[in-house]
Amino acid sequence: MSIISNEARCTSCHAGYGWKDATFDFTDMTKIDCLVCHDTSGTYKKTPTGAGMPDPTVDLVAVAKSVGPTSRKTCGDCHFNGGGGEAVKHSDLSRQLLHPERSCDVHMGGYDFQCSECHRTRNHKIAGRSSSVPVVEGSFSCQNCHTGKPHNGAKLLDHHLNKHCETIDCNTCHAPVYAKCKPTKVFWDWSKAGDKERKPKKDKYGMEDYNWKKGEFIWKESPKPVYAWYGGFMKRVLLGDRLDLSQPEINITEPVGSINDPNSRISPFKIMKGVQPVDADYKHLLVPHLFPRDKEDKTAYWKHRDWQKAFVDGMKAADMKYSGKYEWITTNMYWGVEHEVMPADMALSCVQCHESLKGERTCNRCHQDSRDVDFKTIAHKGTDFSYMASKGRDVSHLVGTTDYIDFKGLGYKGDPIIHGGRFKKLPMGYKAEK
Amino acid sequence: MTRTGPGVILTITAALAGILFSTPALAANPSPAETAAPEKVVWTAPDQEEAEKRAEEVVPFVEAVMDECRLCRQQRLRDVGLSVKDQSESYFLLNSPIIRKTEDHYGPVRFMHAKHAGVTKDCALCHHYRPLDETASETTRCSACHQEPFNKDHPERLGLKAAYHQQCMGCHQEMDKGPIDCAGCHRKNVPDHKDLIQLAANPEPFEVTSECLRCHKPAGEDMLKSAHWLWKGPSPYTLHHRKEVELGKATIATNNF
Amino acid sequence: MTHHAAPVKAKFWTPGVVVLAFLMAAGAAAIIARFIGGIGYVSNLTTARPWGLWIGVDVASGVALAAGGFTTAFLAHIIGRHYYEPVVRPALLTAMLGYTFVVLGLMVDIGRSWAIWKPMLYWNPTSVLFEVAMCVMFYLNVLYLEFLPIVVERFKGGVNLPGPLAALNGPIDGLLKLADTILPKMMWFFIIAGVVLSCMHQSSLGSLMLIAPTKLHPLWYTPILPLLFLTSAIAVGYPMVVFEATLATKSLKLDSEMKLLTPLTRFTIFLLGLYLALKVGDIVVRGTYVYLLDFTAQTNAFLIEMVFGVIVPWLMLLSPKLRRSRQALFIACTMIVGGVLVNRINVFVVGYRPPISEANYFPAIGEILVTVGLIAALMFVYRFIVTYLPVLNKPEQEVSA
Amino acid sequence: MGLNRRDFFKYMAVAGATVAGSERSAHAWQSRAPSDPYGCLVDLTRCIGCRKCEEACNRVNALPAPDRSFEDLTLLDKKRRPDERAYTVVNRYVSGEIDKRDQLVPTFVKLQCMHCQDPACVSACIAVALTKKENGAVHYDVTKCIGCRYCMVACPFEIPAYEYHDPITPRVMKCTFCYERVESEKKLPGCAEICPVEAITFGRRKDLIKVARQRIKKNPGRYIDHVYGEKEVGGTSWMYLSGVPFEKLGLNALPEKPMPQLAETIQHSLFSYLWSPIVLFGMLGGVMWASKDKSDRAGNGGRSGNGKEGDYKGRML
Repeated sequence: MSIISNEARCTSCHAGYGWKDATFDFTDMTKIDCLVCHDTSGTYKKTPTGAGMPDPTVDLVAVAKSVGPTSRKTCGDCHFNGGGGEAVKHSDLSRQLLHPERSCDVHMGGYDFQCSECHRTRNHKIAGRSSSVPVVEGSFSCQNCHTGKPHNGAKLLDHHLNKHCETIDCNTCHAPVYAKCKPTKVFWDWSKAGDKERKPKKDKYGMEDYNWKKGEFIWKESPKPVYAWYGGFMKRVLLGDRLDLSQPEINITEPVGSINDPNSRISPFKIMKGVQPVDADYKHLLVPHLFPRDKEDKTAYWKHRDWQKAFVDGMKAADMKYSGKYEWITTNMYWGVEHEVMPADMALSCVQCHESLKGERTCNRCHQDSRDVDFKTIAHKGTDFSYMASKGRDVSHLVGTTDYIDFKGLGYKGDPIIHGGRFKKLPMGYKAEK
Repeated sequence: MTRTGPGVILTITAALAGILFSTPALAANPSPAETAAPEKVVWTAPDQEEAEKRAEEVVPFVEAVMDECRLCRQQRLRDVGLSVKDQSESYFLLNSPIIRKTEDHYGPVRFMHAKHAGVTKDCALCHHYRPLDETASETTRCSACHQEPFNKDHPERLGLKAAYHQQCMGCHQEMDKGPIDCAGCHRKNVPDHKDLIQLAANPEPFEVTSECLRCHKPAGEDMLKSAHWLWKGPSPYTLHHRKEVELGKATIATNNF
Repeated sequence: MTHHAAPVKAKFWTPGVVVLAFLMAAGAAAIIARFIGGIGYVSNLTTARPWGLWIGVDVASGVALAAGGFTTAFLAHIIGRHYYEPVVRPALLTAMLGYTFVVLGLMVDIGRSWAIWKPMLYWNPTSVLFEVAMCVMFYLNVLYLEFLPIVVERFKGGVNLPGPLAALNGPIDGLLKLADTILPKMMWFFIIAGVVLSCMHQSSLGSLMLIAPTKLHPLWYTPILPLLFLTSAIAVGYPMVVFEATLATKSLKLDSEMKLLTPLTRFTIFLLGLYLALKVGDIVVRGTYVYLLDFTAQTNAFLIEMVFGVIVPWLMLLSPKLRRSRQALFIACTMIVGGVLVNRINVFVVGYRPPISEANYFPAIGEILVTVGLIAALMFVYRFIVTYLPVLNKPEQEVSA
Repeated sequence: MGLNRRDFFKYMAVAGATVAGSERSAHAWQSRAPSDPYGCLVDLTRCIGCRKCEEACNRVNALPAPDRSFEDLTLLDKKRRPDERAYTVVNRYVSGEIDKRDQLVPTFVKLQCMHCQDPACVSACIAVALTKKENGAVHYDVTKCIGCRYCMVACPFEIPAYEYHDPITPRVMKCTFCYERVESEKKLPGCAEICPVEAITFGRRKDLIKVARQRIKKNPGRYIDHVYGEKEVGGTSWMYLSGVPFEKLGLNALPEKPMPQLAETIQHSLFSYLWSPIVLFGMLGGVMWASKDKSDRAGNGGRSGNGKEGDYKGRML
């Protein structure tokens, strides 16, 4: 929704002290919270509802004396918990990453990467793009370290894999499922909120499906991402944007890309589906006032459970028009799957996407004299879903898949191995031409 | 050309991300992780451990090297049939005690040896000299020749730290690729603040910040302009809003949760 | 010839003295500020310009303009021109006060005033400044000893301290009597020593800048800089006497003493001429005349120094008529005094231009206040001493032969 | 009347002594430079302008924290000088040369005390607070300093700075060549140790000159054929190699003659064994004696009063 009118709750993750309302002084350096990022003692924490103020039990002197570089812990304290809980919104960021398994995230796992080793920081401006928020203070991607041709063997397979890199994002193969270790919310229906009587039910992961403050949820663990063309740009719905309510679903964030755009690559996304309020007349998204400002608060939804009052107050705080009529719409957000990179040997194999390769025994279809190459091993070695399932991952339905990527849905005529790639026909295509 | 065997494939695949095989130990705990014991480190990368061990080693100093030109060197390597395929280690942690003895301001560098070899395709680019000793291996570690700086007997031999920096930065600059700033390769170590912090007991949070700012005022100034502080900033990758500098959660960005 | 020095019988707190007191107060305030906030607080001195007004005026010029003391002592006592004795006491007083205030100025200028004694312990014989300091220190003592008989003359047998201090009357009087018996026997030594010490440090003040060949403008940087300093100091001795005597006699309404001053300045024709010849010879031999028409601030300062400080007054002195005119003589001597003053400022401040930093320097108000305050204090003390001690010649109705 | 003849001769004698003295002992002047000092060779073609040397210098010398962080590289473009809070500074110069990516090629110049072989400051110091040590360092001993700042006047490199804002105990501040670290702790100077690219080579000065010559010879296109500091002001312990003419880098051309030579020569020839003051004293004594005789013979001139008093006055004033 929006932090406007709910500052005190939302800003408990702000790197500052006391952003209670719109009067916060953003030029006052003494309000910066240095400790939240630079604590190394692990004892620092903020009060969740305290507008960023530290928990009164924290020994600030001890924490100040312990300051050091940022870590997965300090970054994670906020970024693992966005949206009100662990892995709720960032599907691929959860406390699992404090001490991750190899299969969970190969960088942060045995190699012990800290966040800032990739998210290079200069002058407190942290590199990295997000598909969820528009702000970008510097780009960083796999290519920065691994280059655009990351498969650096001199073998033919590397050549093929490097060719793929022109069309496919690294994580398409290297993170075939997301939220591997911790279920993430994929659906959130605000319209159902308010029923204090309704008893939450636990799903198969043990997650609750209902909260009277927030509504109804669906959780998923190790789901397969949605694949979309992505050229680096996002389309976003911003507060005040007029929406086309005739659409059944509206994308609030959506990657921009196309099969015809050479810069676009097939990239994995989590889709966060929500049901949220919209102004029936003005057709823009509504800002509810949820979190009570104080004891006297008369409008907060989480106190009075009255949407109408919450919208009137929230929209006033946001300085936007509200007609007085609201309705609920279904919205989607695309969240890029950027982390939880699996080890190389667990990337998708050739046949998991290219079914036509399943029966091949050699490379003869394209290459001469390749009898000594065990094509089958090459083409089949990859993500072992049955093994993952045996370890408790919810992926048993993915075992044996050979159509992991829906080529037709992405604009191909079919498997590009047969029908040709984006800009070049492949030699073994039925309309073969070099 | 295509005589790839299964073993080779495995090696390559391993090299892809610089990882050797080990039994995949998948996360076994899909339930809420609040109960997971955080201290338990389940998996460590074997090549990381090896790299750490290698980083600690100090190899015997090579007194004399064969002084030959780049071309001669390349020719020699070609003659003995060495190429980037023959590398034995794909990943190094540059964290030599030779350097650490005098320098603890930066953390170790993760050096992707295989990656660099793959990109340059020329061992002689970095392994510019070989030991004069014929029995020594053709290529050797940087730290075999480059150890302490300002060696009296070898006044022109760079110390290890300078050798790394000149080699890495020089090449990165020349190739216009790769980082040439400090933080591009290693994280900065933060000195122990135990004796630096001067705070009375039970300070207000603002007082803590003022104490930080006593020395880090520029950092505070930087922070005031950062997205983590303003929750808004430039949006160069948002379609139709690329020129805007005010977008963010604090303004009109929205979401559905 | 007769001469009787006597305390001046005049009102002390004249308006001029009050003005002096005000200037002293301002200077004192600046000095207090310097000892609270540091030299940087009151001055414009920097890394590139470590020496400024204080060294240029308070010290270098102060020393040069106190040359009247040793030049008159030389004239009257060493070569026995007793005719000129009436100017010796005031010149001695000027020198004594001049050097005292040089040291006071130094105390303000050096950063660790309390450590000023350290060079006596840690000798650096290669240091020109060390030699200057030693000479100045000894010479200052010589000056005090030379002046002591005046005090003796005034108070011997009449020490009369007020109140409880009266107990000291006897011992002090005894000391004065002792001094009266011992000093005359040794005075010849101090007189010669004073001249020797003066020659040494007057020249060495010029050597100070020889260590900075890249910084001092070539118009001034010459190996004979010490000789130039010495000759100019000697040349300015008598004009300084004229200058000071004219001011004193005029303001205290005493006899003009032109009978002494006019012949005195005849020596100056030669001495200043010698300086002029050396100076001109120097720029000719070293070829530095090429800079003369650069019209930069530095070369202009050189031209002013030479034309108005040396050449014009020298030409004026050549005329016996002008020498006999009290006004013209005063003007010429003032120009010579000013010329030497400008020369010292030029060598230490204007001509000093560090080539790397290219830093400009102009004295800060605080520095000016200190300098003005010290000069005012010098005049004030002079005025005080001539009021109570027999320094100036007693006004006589009949003109002495 | 005219001038007394002896008077004239006296001046001539002094003048003559000065001139003759300086002529004669121009050869006699002896350098007191240490025979085998340490030095540093700064290779400006290697320097990357990271300011780590400034940071290390600040740390090992416990200097006050800078106003702006050492990571702020924008400061490089100000032409800074070492000051009382920084013994060394790095400046960036651009000659206008452009590299293949259309970037101006910078040259970074580290400035610090050059530790001259025959330092002007040491010669000038009034109280031996500054000394040239055998290991090459020009060492400052604050306990002897009186704060006259003659060293600052004398320094041809305009290096020594001064704590102008300390009212009572100001110090002259300049690079120490990490004297204690090098001499007692057998460590490297802080800047040389930290330099990530060995733009600073530490070693024996004579070895460094060889190294420098070798670098120039091996790579004549990279370097100007000049080792700045090898001969300047009689040689300095810190020396520079550059690819850009030194005058363009704020490293001015300086005479090869040691700075103190002229002043010391004059001082020594005039004052060694205090011969000239003694001679002058003797001459003046003679003149005085002669003139006293004369005035005695003249019967006390026109003076009144008895002989004793006249004598007294004559001698006195």
